Amino acid sequence: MEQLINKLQKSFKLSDVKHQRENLTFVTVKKDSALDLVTHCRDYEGFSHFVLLSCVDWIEDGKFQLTYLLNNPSGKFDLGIRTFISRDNASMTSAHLLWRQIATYQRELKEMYGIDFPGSPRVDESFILEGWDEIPPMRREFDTKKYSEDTYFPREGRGSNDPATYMKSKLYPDDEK
Amino acid sequence: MTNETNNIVEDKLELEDKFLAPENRKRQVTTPDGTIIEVDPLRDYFSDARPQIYRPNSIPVIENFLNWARAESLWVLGFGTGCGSIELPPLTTPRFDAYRFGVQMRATPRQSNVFIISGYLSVKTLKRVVRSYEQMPNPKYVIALGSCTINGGMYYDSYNTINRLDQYMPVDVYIAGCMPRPEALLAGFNKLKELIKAGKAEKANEYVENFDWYKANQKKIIKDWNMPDYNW
Amino acid sequence: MMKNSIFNISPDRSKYPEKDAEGNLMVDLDSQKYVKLWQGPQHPGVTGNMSLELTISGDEIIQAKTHVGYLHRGFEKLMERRKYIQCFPTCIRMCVAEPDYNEYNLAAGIEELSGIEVPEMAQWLRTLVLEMARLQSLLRVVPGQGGTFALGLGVQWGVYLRDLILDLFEELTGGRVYHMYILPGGVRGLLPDGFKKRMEETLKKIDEFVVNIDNLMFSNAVFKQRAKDVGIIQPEWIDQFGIVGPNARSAGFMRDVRKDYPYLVYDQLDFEPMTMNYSDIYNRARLRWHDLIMTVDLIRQIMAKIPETGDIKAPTPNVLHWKIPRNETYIRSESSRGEYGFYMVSDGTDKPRRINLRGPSYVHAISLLEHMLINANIADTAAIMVSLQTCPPEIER
Amino acid sequence: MDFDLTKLLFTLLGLLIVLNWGILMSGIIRKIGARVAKRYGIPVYQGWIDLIKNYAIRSQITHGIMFYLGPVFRLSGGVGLFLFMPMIFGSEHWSNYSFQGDLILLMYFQFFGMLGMALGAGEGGHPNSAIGISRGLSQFTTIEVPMTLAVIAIAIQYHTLSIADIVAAQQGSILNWTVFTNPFATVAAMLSVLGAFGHSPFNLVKAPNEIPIGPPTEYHGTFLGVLRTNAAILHVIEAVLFMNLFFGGASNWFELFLKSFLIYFWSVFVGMVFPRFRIEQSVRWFLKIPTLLGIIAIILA
Repeated sequence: MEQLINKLQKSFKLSDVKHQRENLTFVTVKKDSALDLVTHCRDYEGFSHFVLLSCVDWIEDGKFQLTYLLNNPSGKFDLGIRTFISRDNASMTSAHLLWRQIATYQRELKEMYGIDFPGSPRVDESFILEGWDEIPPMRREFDTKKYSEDTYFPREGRGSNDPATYMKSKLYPDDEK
Repeated sequence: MTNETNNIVEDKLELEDKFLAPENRKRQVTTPDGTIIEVDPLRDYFSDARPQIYRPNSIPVIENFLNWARAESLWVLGFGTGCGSIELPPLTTPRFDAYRFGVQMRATPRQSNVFIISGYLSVKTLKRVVRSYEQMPNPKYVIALGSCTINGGMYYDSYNTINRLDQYMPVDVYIAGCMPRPEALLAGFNKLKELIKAGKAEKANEYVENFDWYKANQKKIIKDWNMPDYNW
Repeated sequence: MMKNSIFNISPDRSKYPEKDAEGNLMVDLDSQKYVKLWQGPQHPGVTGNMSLELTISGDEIIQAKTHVGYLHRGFEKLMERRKYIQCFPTCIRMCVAEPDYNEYNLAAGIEELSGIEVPEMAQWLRTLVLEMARLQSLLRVVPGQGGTFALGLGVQWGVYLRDLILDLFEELTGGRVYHMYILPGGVRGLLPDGFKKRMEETLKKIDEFVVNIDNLMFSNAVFKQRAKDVGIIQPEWIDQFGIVGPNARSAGFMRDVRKDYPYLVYDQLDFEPMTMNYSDIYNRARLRWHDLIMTVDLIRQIMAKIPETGDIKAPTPNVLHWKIPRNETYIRSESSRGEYGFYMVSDGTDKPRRINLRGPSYVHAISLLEHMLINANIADTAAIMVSLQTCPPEIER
Repeated sequence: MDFDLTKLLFTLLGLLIVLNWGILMSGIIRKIGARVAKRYGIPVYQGWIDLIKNYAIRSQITHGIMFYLGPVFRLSGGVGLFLFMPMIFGSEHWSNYSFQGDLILLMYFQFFGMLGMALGAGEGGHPNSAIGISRGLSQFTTIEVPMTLAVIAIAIQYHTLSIADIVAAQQGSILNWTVFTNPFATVAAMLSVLGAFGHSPFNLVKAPNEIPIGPPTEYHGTFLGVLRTNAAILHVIEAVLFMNLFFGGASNWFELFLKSFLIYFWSVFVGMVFPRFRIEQSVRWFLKIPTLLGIIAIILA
C-alpha cells in the first residue's frame, strides 16, 4: 500500500494521505485531477471494482467532499480518493464512462445534494424523490424535522422524550454534565 | 363535470408539466389509417366523476347476512408498502396461516377488500396507495400496520414519510408496534371482522363524505398531482 | 431455447427498434408497435416496493427502467441528527430482510473510529447472529426462486423454517425481526440455557428441507427448462457493473468478504464459498442452495467452538457524550446478497457527519437489471429480479 | 322438440348440484393443497362465502358493453356445455339435452366461453388482460389439437359421435373403459386436460408474478362472481366429459362425484410439484408428446 501511494505520488499531487487500516487508504487530490487518478488506478493499478461514490457536506468550509472508493480485488485493498468541490454551483465531471453504475450514484447525488454532473445519462430525471421542490434534502442546511412538522400533520399528544435527558436519567443518573 | 372545474384542471396541468412523463403529455398522434388526432392521456384515460355513496341495504337481516359474508371473506391487496410487508409471507404460511380465517391475497385492487398499509408511507408511495385505494370497490377496509402509520413512529422527523395515515384515508384498524408480530395482525383481522359484522366498517362512505378534505390533504403533500381527482 | 428452430420465431432485434446516432432506442409509443407495461409497485412478482417500467414488443422487453424511491425514509439524513447510540434503532431498518448486517457495520465502524477492541466472546456471538441472519434470509430466497415460476410449495416450507429461526432470534435477542443485539463494544447478552440444543433441532429440520428442495426444484424438469440459459451474467460485466457476492461468484469470480477481508472470527472457521463458471438463473439458485448448506455448517461449527462464557462488552464512554474525532472509514461485511458496506465520516461531535450505505442491490437492481432485462421475455422478469436477490430498501434508504 | 317441464326442472336441479359440487370440490382441493404445504388451510365452505361476498360488492365499474358481456359469454359457455352433457348414464332425467353428435357441439362450446371472455377482458383495457388473453387463446388452440385427435380416435373406435352411446359402449366391465381399450387416446387427452384446467405448469393465463390475475384483472364484484360461478360449473363439466369419454361414465351421482374429483385432482396433483411453463414452451409441449400420442391413437384406430 505504501509503495502504491509513493508511486502515485510521483504523477499525482496527493495530499492528506491517511492509512486508515492496512487495507484501506484515503488520499485527497485536486478536483481536476481526481478523475485522472481514478482512471489511472482502474487501468494500471488493478482497481477494477468500483465500490461507491459518496458525498459529505462540510457546510462550515463551504465545500462538498466527493469520495470515490475503489477496490483492488486481487490485491485486496481499497483506495478512497477524496476531492473537494465548492458548495455554490456544485458541479463535477461525470465519470459514467468508467463504470456503468456510476451514473446511478451521480443521479442520486444530483438529487440529494444538487451536485451537477453534466453529460451523465438520465441525471436530471428524479431518482428517489418525486415532485420535490425544496432545496436538496441531504444538504446540511435543510432541516428535516421542521419540514416534517410543517408538512405532515404531527399527531397531537405524541409524547416524545428528549432522548438525551431520558437516557441520562435511566443510564447515568449521577452524570453531572 | 362542469366547465369551470375543467379550467382549473387545465391551469394546473400547465403548472405541473415538468413532472409529467412524455407519454402523459398532450400530443398529436397519427392513427393507423392516417388521420391525425390529438391525445390528452390525462383527460382521455380516466373518468373525472366524483365518487358516490353506497348506502347499506335497508333491510337489516339482509345487510347482516351480507356483512357476515364480507367479514368471513377478506381479500387482501398484495401491496407491500413498507417494511411490515416482511411479515405478510409468514401470515400465509404454515406457522400463522391466515387462510384459516378466510383471509386471502389478491393481486389487483379491483378484487380486494382490505388494504394493509404495512408501515410508513413515503410520499411517492402514498400517491400509489391513494390510487389503489380508490380503485377498490365499496365496501373496503384499511388496516394500518405499525407505529409509523399512527404518528410517524421512528420516522417522525423524516422529510419523506407521512406522520398520520388518517389524514389521507380513513383507517378501520390500527395495529401498533414496530414491527407488529403476525399474531397482532391476526388479532387485527379479528377486530376488523367484529367491526364489519357490527356494521361499523363503513369508512368507504366516510371517505366520500369528506372527499374534499381528504383530497386537500393529499394534494398538499403530493406536489406532482398528475392524475384525476378520483381514480375509478 | 435455440434447439427447436421451427418454433423459434423471435425477430431479429439488431435493426428493429431503430436506434439514433447515440445508440439510444427510438421508441414511438404512438406507432402501436410497443406497449408500456408497468410492473410494480403493486405487483406480486416484484421484490418489495419498487417498479419496473417495461417497453415491450410482443412478449419481448426492449427497454427497461427501474424506479425506486417508494421506500425512501431519508435514513442518512436522520442519522446525521441522532447521537451514535441512537443510530442503531434507525439503521437496522434500512434493510428489513436481514437487519443484522446494518448493526454490525455501524458498531464496527464506531469501534474502528474510536479504537475499541471487542472481546472474543462478543465476536463469536456476533458471528453467530450474522450467520443466523444469512440463514433466515436464504430460507426465503432459495425457494423464492421457485416461487417466481409458481412453485409455491417450497416457499411454504422455507418460510415456516424461517419462522423457527426467528424464534431462536427472539430467544437470543428479544426481537423477532429487528434485534439491536450488537452494540458498540460488544453484544447485549450471552446464549440462553439450552440454546445449542434447540438450534441443533432446527438445523436438523433445515437439513431435511435442503434435500426436499433439491428434489422439488433442482431435479424438476420444468424448473430446469425455465431457469437454464435465462438471465445470463457475462463474466466481463462483473467489474463493469460492480457485481458482488453470489451473483459474482456464479460467474466465476471469488468475491466473498468473509474470505477476502476476514472479520470477526471467520478466519477460525472452515468454509469454502462456491464459485461457478456460468451464471444463469438455475446456477445462481443452485449457488444459493449451496450457500444455505454452508451456512448451516458454519452455524454448527460456531456452536461447537463458541466459548461457554466470557466478557461480552468492552467498556465504552458515556454514550451521551461520546464524541468521535474527525475521521472516515469504510466497513464491509458479507450479507447473503454480497458485500454490504458502510462509509462513515465522523466530525468530532457526538453525531455522525455522514453514513452512506453501499448495498449490493444498488448495482444489481438498477444498472444491471435494466441491462439484463433487454430482450428478455416478460414471463422471466420476476425470475431474473429474484435471482439477483434485489432488496429495494437498501437502494433508496 | 316438445316442451317438457319435468326435463327442464331436472336440468336446472342438475345445474344446481353441479355448481355446488364444483365449489365444494375446489374447496377440498385447496384444503389438500394446504395440507401438502403443512398448513391448516381454508375452510371447505370458503367458496360459497367468497361467492356471496362477490355478489354483495356494492360498487361496480364498467368499461363498456363488451365488458358486461364477457362474463355472460363465459357463463353461457359453461352452462351450454352442461346442457348438452349426459350426466348420469341410463337416466332419463339426468341426461340433459344430449343428442346424437353432441360431441362436436361440446368441442365448440369449450372455445365459446374463452372467446367471449377475450372480447370482454380486452375492453377492460388493462395490459395484463390483453397479454393473458393472447396467451390463453394460443395455449387453448394447442390444447385442442391432442384433445381433438383423441376424440376422433374414440369416434372411429365406437363409430358414433354421441356421448351417451360412447358411455353405453363402455358398460359391463371395467376393462371395457376406453382407458383400457384405447390407452393412447386416453393418455393424450389426459395430458391435454392438464392445460384445460389451467393449473400449473399450464397456468400462464393467470400467472401471478408475471401478469397477475390475467384476463379477469379488471373484473370485480358481480362480474367476478359470475366468472367464479362459471369456473365451478366448468371444472365439473370438463371432468364429467373426460369421465364419460374415457372412464366409463357414471351410473349414479356418487360415482360422478368420485370420478370427476379424481380427474380434477390429477391436474392439481401435477400442478403442485411443477412450476409454470412459458407460453412458447407450453405450446411446444402440447404439440409434441400429446399430439404424437393422439396421432398414434388414430392410426391404431
